[in-house]
Amino acid sequence: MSSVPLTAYLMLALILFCIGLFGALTKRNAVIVLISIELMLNAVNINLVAFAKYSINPGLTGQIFSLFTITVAAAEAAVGLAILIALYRNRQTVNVDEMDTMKR
Amino acid sequence: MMEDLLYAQPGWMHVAIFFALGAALLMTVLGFVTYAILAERKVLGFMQMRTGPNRVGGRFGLLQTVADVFKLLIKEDTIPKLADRPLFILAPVIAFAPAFMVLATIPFSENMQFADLGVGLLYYVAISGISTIGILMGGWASNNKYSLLGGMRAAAQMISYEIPLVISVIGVILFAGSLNLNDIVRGQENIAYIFLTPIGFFVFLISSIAELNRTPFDLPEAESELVAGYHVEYSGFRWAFFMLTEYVYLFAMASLTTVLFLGGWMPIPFLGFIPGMLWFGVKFSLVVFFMIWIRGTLPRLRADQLMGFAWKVLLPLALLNIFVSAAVKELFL
Amino acid sequence: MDFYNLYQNNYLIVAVFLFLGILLPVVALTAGRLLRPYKPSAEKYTTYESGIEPFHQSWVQYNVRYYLFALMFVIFDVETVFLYPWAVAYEELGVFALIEMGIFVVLLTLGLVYAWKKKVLKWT
Amino acid sequence: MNAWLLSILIFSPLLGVLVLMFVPSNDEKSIKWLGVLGTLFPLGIALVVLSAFKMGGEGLQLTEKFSWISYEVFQSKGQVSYPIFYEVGVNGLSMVLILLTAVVSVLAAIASFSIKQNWKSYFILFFLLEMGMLGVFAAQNLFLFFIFFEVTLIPMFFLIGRWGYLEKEKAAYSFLIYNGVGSAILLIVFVTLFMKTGTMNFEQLAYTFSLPQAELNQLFITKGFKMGMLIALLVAFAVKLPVFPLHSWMVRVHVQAPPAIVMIHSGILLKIGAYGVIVFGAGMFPDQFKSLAFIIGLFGVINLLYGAFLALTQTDVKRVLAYSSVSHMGIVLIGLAAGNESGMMGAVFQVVSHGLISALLFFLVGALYERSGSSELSAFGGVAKRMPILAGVFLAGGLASLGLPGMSGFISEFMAFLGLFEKMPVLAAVGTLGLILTAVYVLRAVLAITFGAEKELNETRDLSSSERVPAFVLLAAILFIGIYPAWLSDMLRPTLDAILLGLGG
Amino acid sequence: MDLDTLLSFKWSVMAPEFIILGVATLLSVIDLFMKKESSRKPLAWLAGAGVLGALAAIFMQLDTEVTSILYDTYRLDSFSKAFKILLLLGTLLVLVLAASYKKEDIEENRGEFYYLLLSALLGAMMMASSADLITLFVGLELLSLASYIMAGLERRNKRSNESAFKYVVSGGIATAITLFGMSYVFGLTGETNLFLIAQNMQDPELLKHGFLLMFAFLITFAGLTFKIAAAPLHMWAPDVYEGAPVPVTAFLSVVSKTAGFVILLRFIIITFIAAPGIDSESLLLEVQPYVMILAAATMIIGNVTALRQRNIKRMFAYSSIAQAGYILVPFVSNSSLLFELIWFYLLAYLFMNIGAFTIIQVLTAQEKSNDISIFRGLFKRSPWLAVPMTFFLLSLAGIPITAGFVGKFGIFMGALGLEPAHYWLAAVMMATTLVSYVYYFNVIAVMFFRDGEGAKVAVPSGLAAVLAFCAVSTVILGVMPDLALDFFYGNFDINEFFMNIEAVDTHTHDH
Repeated sequence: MSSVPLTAYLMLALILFCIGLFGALTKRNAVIVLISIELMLNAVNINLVAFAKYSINPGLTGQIFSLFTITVAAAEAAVGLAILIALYRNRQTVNVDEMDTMKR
Repeated sequence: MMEDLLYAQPGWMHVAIFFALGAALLMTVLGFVTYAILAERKVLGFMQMRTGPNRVGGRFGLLQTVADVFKLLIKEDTIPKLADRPLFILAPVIAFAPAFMVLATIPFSENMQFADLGVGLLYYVAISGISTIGILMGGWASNNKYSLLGGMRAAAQMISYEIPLVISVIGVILFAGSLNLNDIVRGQENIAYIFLTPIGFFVFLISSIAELNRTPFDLPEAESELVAGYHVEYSGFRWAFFMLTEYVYLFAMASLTTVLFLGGWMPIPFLGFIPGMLWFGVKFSLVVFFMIWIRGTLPRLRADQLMGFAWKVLLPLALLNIFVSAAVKELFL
Repeated sequence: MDFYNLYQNNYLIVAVFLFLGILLPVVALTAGRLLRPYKPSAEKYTTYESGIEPFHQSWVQYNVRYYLFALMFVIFDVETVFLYPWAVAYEELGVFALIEMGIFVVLLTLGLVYAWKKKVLKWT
Repeated sequence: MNAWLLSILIFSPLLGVLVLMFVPSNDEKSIKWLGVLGTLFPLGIALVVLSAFKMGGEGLQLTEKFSWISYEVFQSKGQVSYPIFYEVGVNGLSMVLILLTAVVSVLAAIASFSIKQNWKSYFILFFLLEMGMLGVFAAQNLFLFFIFFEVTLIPMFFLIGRWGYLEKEKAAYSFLIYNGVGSAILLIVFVTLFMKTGTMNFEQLAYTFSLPQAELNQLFITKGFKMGMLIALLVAFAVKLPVFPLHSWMVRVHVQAPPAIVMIHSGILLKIGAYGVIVFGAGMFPDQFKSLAFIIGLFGVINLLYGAFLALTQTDVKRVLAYSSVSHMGIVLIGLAAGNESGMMGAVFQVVSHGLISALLFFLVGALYERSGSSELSAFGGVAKRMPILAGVFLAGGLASLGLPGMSGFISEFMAFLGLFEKMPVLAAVGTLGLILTAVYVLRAVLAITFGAEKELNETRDLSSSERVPAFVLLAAILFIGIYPAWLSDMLRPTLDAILLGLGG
Repeated sequence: MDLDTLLSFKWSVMAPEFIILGVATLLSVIDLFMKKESSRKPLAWLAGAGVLGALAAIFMQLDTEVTSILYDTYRLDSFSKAFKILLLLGTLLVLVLAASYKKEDIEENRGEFYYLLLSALLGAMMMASSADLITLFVGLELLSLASYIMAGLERRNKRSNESAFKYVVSGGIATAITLFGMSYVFGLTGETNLFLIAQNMQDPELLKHGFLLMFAFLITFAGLTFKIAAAPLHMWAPDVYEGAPVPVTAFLSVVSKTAGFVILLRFIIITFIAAPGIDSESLLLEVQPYVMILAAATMIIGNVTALRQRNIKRMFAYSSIAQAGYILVPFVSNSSLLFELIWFYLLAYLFMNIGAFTIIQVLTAQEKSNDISIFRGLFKRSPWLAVPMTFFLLSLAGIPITAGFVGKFGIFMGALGLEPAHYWLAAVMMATTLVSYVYYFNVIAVMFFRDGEGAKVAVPSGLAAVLAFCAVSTVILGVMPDLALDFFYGNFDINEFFMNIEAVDTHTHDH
């Protein structure tokens, strides 16, 4: 049980990020899309914290950065949900495909 | 003996030891729950001028709860066919596991603590939040109007009261300058934080009761309105685990209150010769008794009052408390 | 290095507790399966609805106010991300930090007032 | 006074705009007269400029120079400022073209009486157009030149698109896009030159490029670079001129635009192309220009023959004239390709005379169209009987355009070919075929209209007094140049000599 | 960090931000306690006053030398001043648009509109003068979040909701991508302060990680292209522009875009200027081709797709994508003219685009449609709208005697000035400009050549003022660009942009 190498964290973050991106781009359900975005942001947090501890020149600011990221992510999720609720009240749907009142 | 174990290179041996110790704690907790339930019924009984359980196990009904447990054990358990089966089965587990996990970081005495986490308090808050999901899940999975409503209410109530709960302890953190529960206790060597942040304590106590879904905040399982709230459909041992969760949380919350505000194992001045374990036990039982007392005394709130209270009274108070505490720290310490 | 071990051990304990917390229900329920009777009948498996026949789905659209409370919770709970570290580090930071936190909390309260006025906090 | 003379001249049309602003847009009569007056005013100033212009004087005259824009660029050598000045001035060549512009504008304004609607906005645009043209010829600075060049573009777009015939918008768009391409290339070239040399002034540029190659290399100006620039410039102006593969827009415009505008267009705007080739091409990159001479000449001959052939096959008078313009522009190229005195002279003469002739012919065709509502050759015949004056002038114009001795057309073609025969006789020999063809198609068209069996026309009134003015003035000018070319050549010689010096011809 | 360090900072340099923050807070409170039915006009005036005040504050700061407070997280240099002026000016004009934007379902939260606008502005200003990844990012998000809400301000309008949601999703993705890139930048340098990052970039250790750096650059750049609506993250623009209320669209297309370029310049240039590439030459030079391709792609996509649009707002969305492409050209060709070129073009773009949107707002409000046909015969109906619109369109198309031309001219100077000159990029830009002629002149043709039914268009006085201001400025800047350029050269020394005044040793991790 010795220390975990940096690359492992980075890989994890990268995978999370890609999953999130994939979900955000392909999923139909708006809520899932928002969640996928949160996933991407959390991947960023993992990166930041991992770097802050293990990078070639570590620095504490990374963790602070991640704190800000967390809060902003929350705010973004809140706004997104609020808008989604407004949309749902008008359209009775959370399906992204049905959001096509404007021509492509 | 524990020390060098903790400082040694972790291995499977450790896992075994920890497992044994954990199991031991689990047993104690179960024991506590059994007698907490009995105690509650007794106390309520006396408060309502009646002698509570008095048949099973002597005239004090010492085995009453044990009997109940066995009854539950041999009950047939049904899962409605409309229910979402996997979630239905998962829900009690998700509700219970965190309830037990939070105990890992509670210092019961100078050297009676399992995981001395640097961020103990944060850990407690974070983990305890998970149970909400379990309850919501249970309510939703039953696919029953009452349970759904109960689940939603429970979730709404728990998240609403989590805010003041979380913010009210900031006073304590200010004084202790640490999130580590041990440090917090040591910080109360001279004076318990209850005296330094009375507002914080007040807010914390009320929110904790609400978090535990106990009267007067037991709307989620208000028999008269919702039959039994989120666990209408649960029967037998699955139901038992929801109950168990609540009482384990009672245990945990009482211990946390003791640690944060009542100075944990710290003795009252001039009585240092009494072991810390005992002090902890005394303070702990006081808190538990208080909670039972409240249940015996206060009527249930209305839903709107409940929410309003959390957001309009407790939250501002908690925020105010931050600065009061800071001022106190600046002026007196 | 010792502290590193301590660190790891502590979280090892947490893991063990998690394991126990899951183990107990599993054991208990499996044990229960041996003891408890099993006499299925259609009625037993209908949803409980105070005796009357259950009518249509209960997975209905939640009242929107639950969402609003959820949003409120998200915002205010996340603010503690700043409050806790501040409280811990208050010793070093001193008065300046107090003033900063004052501004921060004032804005937070402003948000609360906003929600209050907009009747978000109103149940029913 | 002289200090500001040119600027006054350039912006004098704006006075007309200003006045028109306050005229109610439904007051047709006064608007039209104001329109003519508004063009007479610049003409007057142009004459003043002419009087102030010293005949045969060397180099630029009446120059003005004000600081305008300056960019501060940090470079390895430190801070270098890239200034852009407002610089105007006239030499013989531009003087001639300015006069041409002023005159043709007046006549076009008179010809605009046939406009049926929205006279006000029409004349406002007309004035802006004139301002642009005057500016183009007076500018001594790439930036200024380009701005005025574009300023001619926009009013033309509106004039064609709003007051033209059936397919006006199509014509307007093709005009816009083709010229857009041209000006796009111009802009890139200009900016590149600017960034390389740090100046935009014509003379300084010419001087810079005349420096020995060694010094130029420090400025990253290689022979290849020069050649590339020259070719780009030639292409850009070839669109305007237009040269064979890029001419379709011009035909469309000539057919669709209102006659007055076509007078302006074929009379002056096309000449901007020639002007550009002379000033930028021959003026700035003489060596490269010489090495390209044969290709230019080749294109000239192709233009000449191609235009002539197509003109021969057209059934619509306008198209005939349009293609004749194409072939006449070929002669300009031929003259330039010759690159010797007579060739240059011929080219410029061709520019002027074609300006006058095509203006005249298009004006007359416009008049005919007004009477018959058609411009098909088949619709006309025996016009001479009913409208002798019109027919006479038309015949004269036709003869001028096929280069009858004693008229301006003859001089230019003669000199151009004289020049070319000296340099590349074979090409010239081929080219002469074009002249014969020209005679054929011009006579075919003109005779078919004037003589022959009489056709029915809606109205058969002869040229009205207001129509006679432009017709006679133009004809007079054509004859004047034809009989007394020395006047023009004296004015041009110093400028052309300077250029020829560069070309070493 | 105790009281005296706190007092040691020159807080006066933050005056503009404080003003905006104060006004925004004040507005939110007032709006909260105002009666629902009472008019919100005073709020608009207050907001306007706030913006003007901030502008005045900046003009007072013009001659203060470069200062930095809060450990270089906030710095006041020529760059920030120059671009803050643009941001404030743009917001001021948009504010007028917003004040006279009539729509029943916006009335109930008209007040919110104003302070959201100001908060967005605040975020943009923070970006303009912050030299730390964290503050940059927070500013960016403040701007974004406010814009998201503004886009969805018409709560009962499906299109508005939808555009807002699409904006949130694409914005969230963009944010995540940017942050992911930033996290790598931080990881490789261990700093969030831009100048310290730039220092650590020289660290020979990094030569081994050239590839990671390249990755970080590309991904961050891609993320940042969202705000300026350039390829690859431009797809949101058409829908959002179409659905959002017109003033918001104007805001997004001008102020938000400007802010996008601000962060692009700040972050990319300072951070990567000293960064080693994969084979140890400068990273910026190494990535230049890719960025060029992006710029070219942006220009092509924007202009070509705009051809097909019948909806005027969509058309302008694509046109603004194209404009972003143009402005990327000087950024790519990193000539020394970089800053003034971008600044000038953005200034010109501010005037012409807001002017155009003013007219669009008036027409769409009257005709209840977004189709280009609302311009039919505008010249006949109300020439005083048609003529300015013509100027704006000509300026957008880059025809002389308009500001747009001078801007484009400058951009060409930037692209062709260096050795070796970027001929093909210039050619692409020129070609796409020609393409743009078609759709810009199409609108002009509709205004002048078609004769449309429909009444004379009534213009509210406020909008008329904005219109006049924009039109005049467009022409003035076209005829006498030196007014702007001299102002720039006279007051701003762009070297300050690179000047790291915060001594490095004082910046340690102890705070």
